[in-house]
Amino acid sequence: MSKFHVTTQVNGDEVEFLCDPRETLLDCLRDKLNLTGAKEGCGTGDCGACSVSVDGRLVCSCLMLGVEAEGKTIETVEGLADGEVLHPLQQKFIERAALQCGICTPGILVAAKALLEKNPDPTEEETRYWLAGNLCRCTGYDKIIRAVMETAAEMREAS
Amino acid sequence: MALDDRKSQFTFVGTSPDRPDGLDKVTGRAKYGADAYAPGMLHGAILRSPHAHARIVKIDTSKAEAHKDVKAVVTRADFAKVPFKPGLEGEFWNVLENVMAGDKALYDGHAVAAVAATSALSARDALKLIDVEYEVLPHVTDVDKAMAPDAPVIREGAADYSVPEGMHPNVVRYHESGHGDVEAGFAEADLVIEDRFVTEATHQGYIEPHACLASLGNDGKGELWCTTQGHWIAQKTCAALLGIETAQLRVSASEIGGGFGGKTTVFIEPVALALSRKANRPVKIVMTRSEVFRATGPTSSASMDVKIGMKKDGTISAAQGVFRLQGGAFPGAPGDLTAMCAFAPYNLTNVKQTGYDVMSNRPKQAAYRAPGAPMAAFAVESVIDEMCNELGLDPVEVRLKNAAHEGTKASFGPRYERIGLVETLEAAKAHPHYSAPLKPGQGRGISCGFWFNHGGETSVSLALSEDGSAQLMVGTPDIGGSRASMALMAAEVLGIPYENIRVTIADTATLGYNDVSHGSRVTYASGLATIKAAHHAVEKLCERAAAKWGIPVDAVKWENGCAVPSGSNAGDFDPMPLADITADMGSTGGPISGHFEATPEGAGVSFGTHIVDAEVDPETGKTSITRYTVIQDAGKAIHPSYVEGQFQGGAAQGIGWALNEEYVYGEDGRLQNSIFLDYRVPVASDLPMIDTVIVEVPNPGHPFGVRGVGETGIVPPLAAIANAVSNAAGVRMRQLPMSPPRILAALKGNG
Amino acid sequence: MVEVHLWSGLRSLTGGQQVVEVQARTTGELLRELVRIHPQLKGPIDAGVSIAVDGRVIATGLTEPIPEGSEVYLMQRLRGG
Amino acid sequence: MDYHSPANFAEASALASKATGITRFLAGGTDVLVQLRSELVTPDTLIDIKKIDGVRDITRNADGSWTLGVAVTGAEMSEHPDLGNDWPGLVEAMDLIGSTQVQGRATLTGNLCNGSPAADSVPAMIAAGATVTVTGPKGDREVAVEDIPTGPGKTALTKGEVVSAVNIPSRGESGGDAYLRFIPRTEMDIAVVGVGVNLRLEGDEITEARVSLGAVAPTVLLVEDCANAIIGTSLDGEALEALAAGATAACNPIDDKRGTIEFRTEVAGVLAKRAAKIAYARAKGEQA
Repeated sequence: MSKFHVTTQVNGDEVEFLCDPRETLLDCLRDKLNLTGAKEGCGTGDCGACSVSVDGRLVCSCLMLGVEAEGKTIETVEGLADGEVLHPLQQKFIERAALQCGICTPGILVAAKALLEKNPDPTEEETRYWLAGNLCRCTGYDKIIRAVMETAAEMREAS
Repeated sequence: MALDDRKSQFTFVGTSPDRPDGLDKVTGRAKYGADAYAPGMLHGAILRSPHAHARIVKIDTSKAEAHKDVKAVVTRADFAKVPFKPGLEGEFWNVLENVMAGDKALYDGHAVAAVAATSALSARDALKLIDVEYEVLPHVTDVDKAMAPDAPVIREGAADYSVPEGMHPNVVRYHESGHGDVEAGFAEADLVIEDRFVTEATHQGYIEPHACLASLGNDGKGELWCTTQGHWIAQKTCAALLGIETAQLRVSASEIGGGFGGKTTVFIEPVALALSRKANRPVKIVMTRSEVFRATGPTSSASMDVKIGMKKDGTISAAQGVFRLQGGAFPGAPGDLTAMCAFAPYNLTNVKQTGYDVMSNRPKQAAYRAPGAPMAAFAVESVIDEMCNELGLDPVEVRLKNAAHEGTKASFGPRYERIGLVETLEAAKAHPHYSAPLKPGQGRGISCGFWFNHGGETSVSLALSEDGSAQLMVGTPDIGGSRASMALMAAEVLGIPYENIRVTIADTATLGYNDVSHGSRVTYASGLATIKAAHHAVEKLCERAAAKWGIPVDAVKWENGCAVPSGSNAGDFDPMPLADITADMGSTGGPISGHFEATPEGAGVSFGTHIVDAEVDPETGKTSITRYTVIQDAGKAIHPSYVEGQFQGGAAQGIGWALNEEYVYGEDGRLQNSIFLDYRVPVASDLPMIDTVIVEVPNPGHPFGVRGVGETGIVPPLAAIANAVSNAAGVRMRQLPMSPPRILAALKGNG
Repeated sequence: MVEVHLWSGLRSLTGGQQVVEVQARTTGELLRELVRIHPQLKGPIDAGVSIAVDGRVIATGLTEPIPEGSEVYLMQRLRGG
Repeated sequence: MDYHSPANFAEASALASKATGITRFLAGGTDVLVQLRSELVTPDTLIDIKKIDGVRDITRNADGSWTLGVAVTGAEMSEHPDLGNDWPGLVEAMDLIGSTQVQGRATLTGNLCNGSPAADSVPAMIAAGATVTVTGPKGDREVAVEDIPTGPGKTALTKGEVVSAVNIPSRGESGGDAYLRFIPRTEMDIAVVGVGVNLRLEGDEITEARVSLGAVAPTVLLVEDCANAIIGTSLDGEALEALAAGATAACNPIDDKRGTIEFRTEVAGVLAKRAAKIAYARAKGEQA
């Protein structure tokens, strides 16, 4: 079984890897590129812990093959901060105790960033539905939703 | 030097600073179970039984062994011979039998063999090359059916001393307790209601699947990295199962992506070690989600009969309950705890409770937040709600009338010390939620809940640095922000800023034994040990200051991070800050550390009261939770934001358990919903904001008054939601989950 | 002397007695004495018990003091999640 | 597993024609990857059709009809400025599938070809009267959506055939569509019952209607009795009851982990009424 050579851009860096066509983008990010920020919680697209952005579109990296990444532009949680400056969502999640165990946090941050780019002023309901594909088992979502909406408000004010 | 441990005025405790591991967790660099790598590492995979109950006639691994990428294949023969004992005494045998089947596969998903190969894909491919010959046996997965005379026997001889003669061999433990005369109590009652309640098994549903990286040589020395709530229990258990010395296995706990009780034991860790020993290379195993559902430890399912007698004024005159719990193919279902917690919130003259631990062809149950208590509360608090409705009484007033308080003889025996149930009920009564008007189609429910909490073996070590900063080593994995609370407590004692303290979860080679992060014990027990260890260091700091000043040590006290002369020497010298003492500690007596090792025995029981509003669509039976308030006694909230987080998380898990989560077994005894698509945990759009009220009735067993808060929050929700749904729908729901088909059937009168 | 209250499930092992008087200054002594007086209690005690002394639940400790005249309850070993 | 990414549908068809073993086409992959990962289906040949020109296009044709490329995602349908004005029910049905993340990948064609009776977009497509273009070894053919599924996991596509476009009729005057489904949670579930309704009015009277039911039989159903129950009415109470009765009568569901026979049968009637009211309001030009 031959492997495929894939060239793609991750968090601004051009990267290459060899993958079996059965391997998912998540497998490739984690095992071949050592980007272990995206997590595999389910492998079936139901938990969102593996959320990344591909060509600006939020997807589950467990539902995309590594070979499909050829020529794409991928952003993961590792690319959220600007150097040593955290993204406002990252900062707010720490401040507002919006994580407990933290395993869902990378996926939620990537998803929340995509929401705020599309809709800078989401209602609570819009935020909850947008994040419905990101399971969190610790927080009951309360502090997460508050953190996202508070960040949105501050980003609107700052812009 | 006079130091009083007890404290009620705080500088750091009670604030909510940023957690020390926050940056790592929002940037993706925190290392969880599956994020580890070792040079030369192999990938392991486990072959699992497709049958609920089957004799393993033969396992042929030769084709798998011949696969070019396979480096080791193990079966039960590759583990130590561990003696079998009945009940929970033979827990090592039970765990071994669970992690790798012996003569029989006991449930769908039971491990029967494992391989290690050079890639994860090859390992999975190689599993298909293992031939297992099974002789399929009759199976049982339902608790009542498992107790019936004609039920297939899971294992002869598993029952312990407690089981009365004549019971089915699947009944393996029995509990009975109480006081007074329940028959006399029922005779005094104006209203007696007896009902049967049923709950299905649920899973903790932590988002991080089990994962480990193991390395073991034939010299008996090993290293294990795993996601666990307790790496010392993992060390002890793995050593026993592999036949090596405990101290030769060094176990490190990864960052843990949720546990809730489900990571208090081992599943894949001994298998990875056995593979590693055989291949003589490190082996990593990561469970799939489906393996997590099929082959880790969900809760028990339960069938319960509760009978309560009440006088017209709301006084409970007698209470009786029978609680039958199946816990899979091994002893351990917490029928005893269910029974003991059931009536614990109430001051009862006549009470009797009976609990059964029953085996069935399901995975070995594991703890899940206050194991056993939520089911009991569902049954008991539902009956109380029915009685309030029938007698036209206010449900909070009735609970206040019967509430246990300091000195009450508990349903499980002893008298309570200082407890906070009444305070939570008073707070519920005063909360605007309780008096808010309901819309048509909505109903309100309340429930109380009780949990014991736990102390457990605890070791903590604290070392000061020359610059005056401190490093604190604790041994309880941090599931929900406990490093922050440990640092707050240490800061409180040392008098140095929170930020100057670095908290590390030590591995088994660098700290004394620690019990698991369970029983809501971390902030209580590791917190107590942290306070004691910090005091120990402060004693030494005072000694150094006394020596420098040339005054007796008992003339030095510690205030705001400084040694201060006191008594007749008061004012003789300027206060000496901690960093001034540590700066030259190497030449004034050596490094300064503090430590503490003990088994604190004053965890302090915990109570909560929840208020919930639910709306039911009468045409489809669909429920939405429209408002939720958690009120719970925390003793003392060290980091209030994370205390709120525990309350909210418990409520959310309870909402899932009440409405949609369940293990669904087919006629063939196989689990039908082993993915998150069909095991329906609440998603963000399912829930409202969850309000919290932190009640603080200090625990006399902790210097700062802490009571554990992790578990009690899941005790009231099942009942509170059942009461809200029943009141909204106008029909009493006695089976969980209250899924739309069940509610619609009940509404149409054929449920 | 200390009166030890057993849970009712243990009565079958003590000839119907639910309260046993023992001479003990610590929790460990108490368990030893119980087994001496009622050998059949070895089963449950080996399986794991907790002891409540004047309302304080001692989950595992065998060295906890028992003041004269305390109210003592034997309980099944508590486990958490 | 072999992986191919052909440049056109003829090539895709040719690859599939000569492949042995199990062949799967990869569009959004939200079903194919789940099956692959769980080892339910490990294809021998996987043909990725996303590199074919035009598969991401949403085109409004001169006659007002629509042609959608087979790799158009749910998110792209929702974001399209006009498609949702014409066919709000269809766009909403697609939007109900999975999470935001799944919307970034999932497609109408994948949802159809997966062959699930519970596929959300399929009742909406059938109600709308949509067809698909199928490219095969003998060229193209156009097939009504209701003729594609033949049973759970099975389709009428033969070896070497691949869906190459989705065709949605012109909306026309005074028409409206709606799709509702029942799930136990608010998101992330498979439909326990799904109902698509599409109708056209003259004044207050319904002159054309198509009603389709999902998750209540081995395939998605197009139920003529339901349509007949409301055609010629102004969707009064009597018509709604007849609609519900028609829906209930058409159900032939199973008991499974997601719902009981009784529940599905009952709720099919409830949702048919609710969906019809929304479609009716939309046809009247009201917000719904």
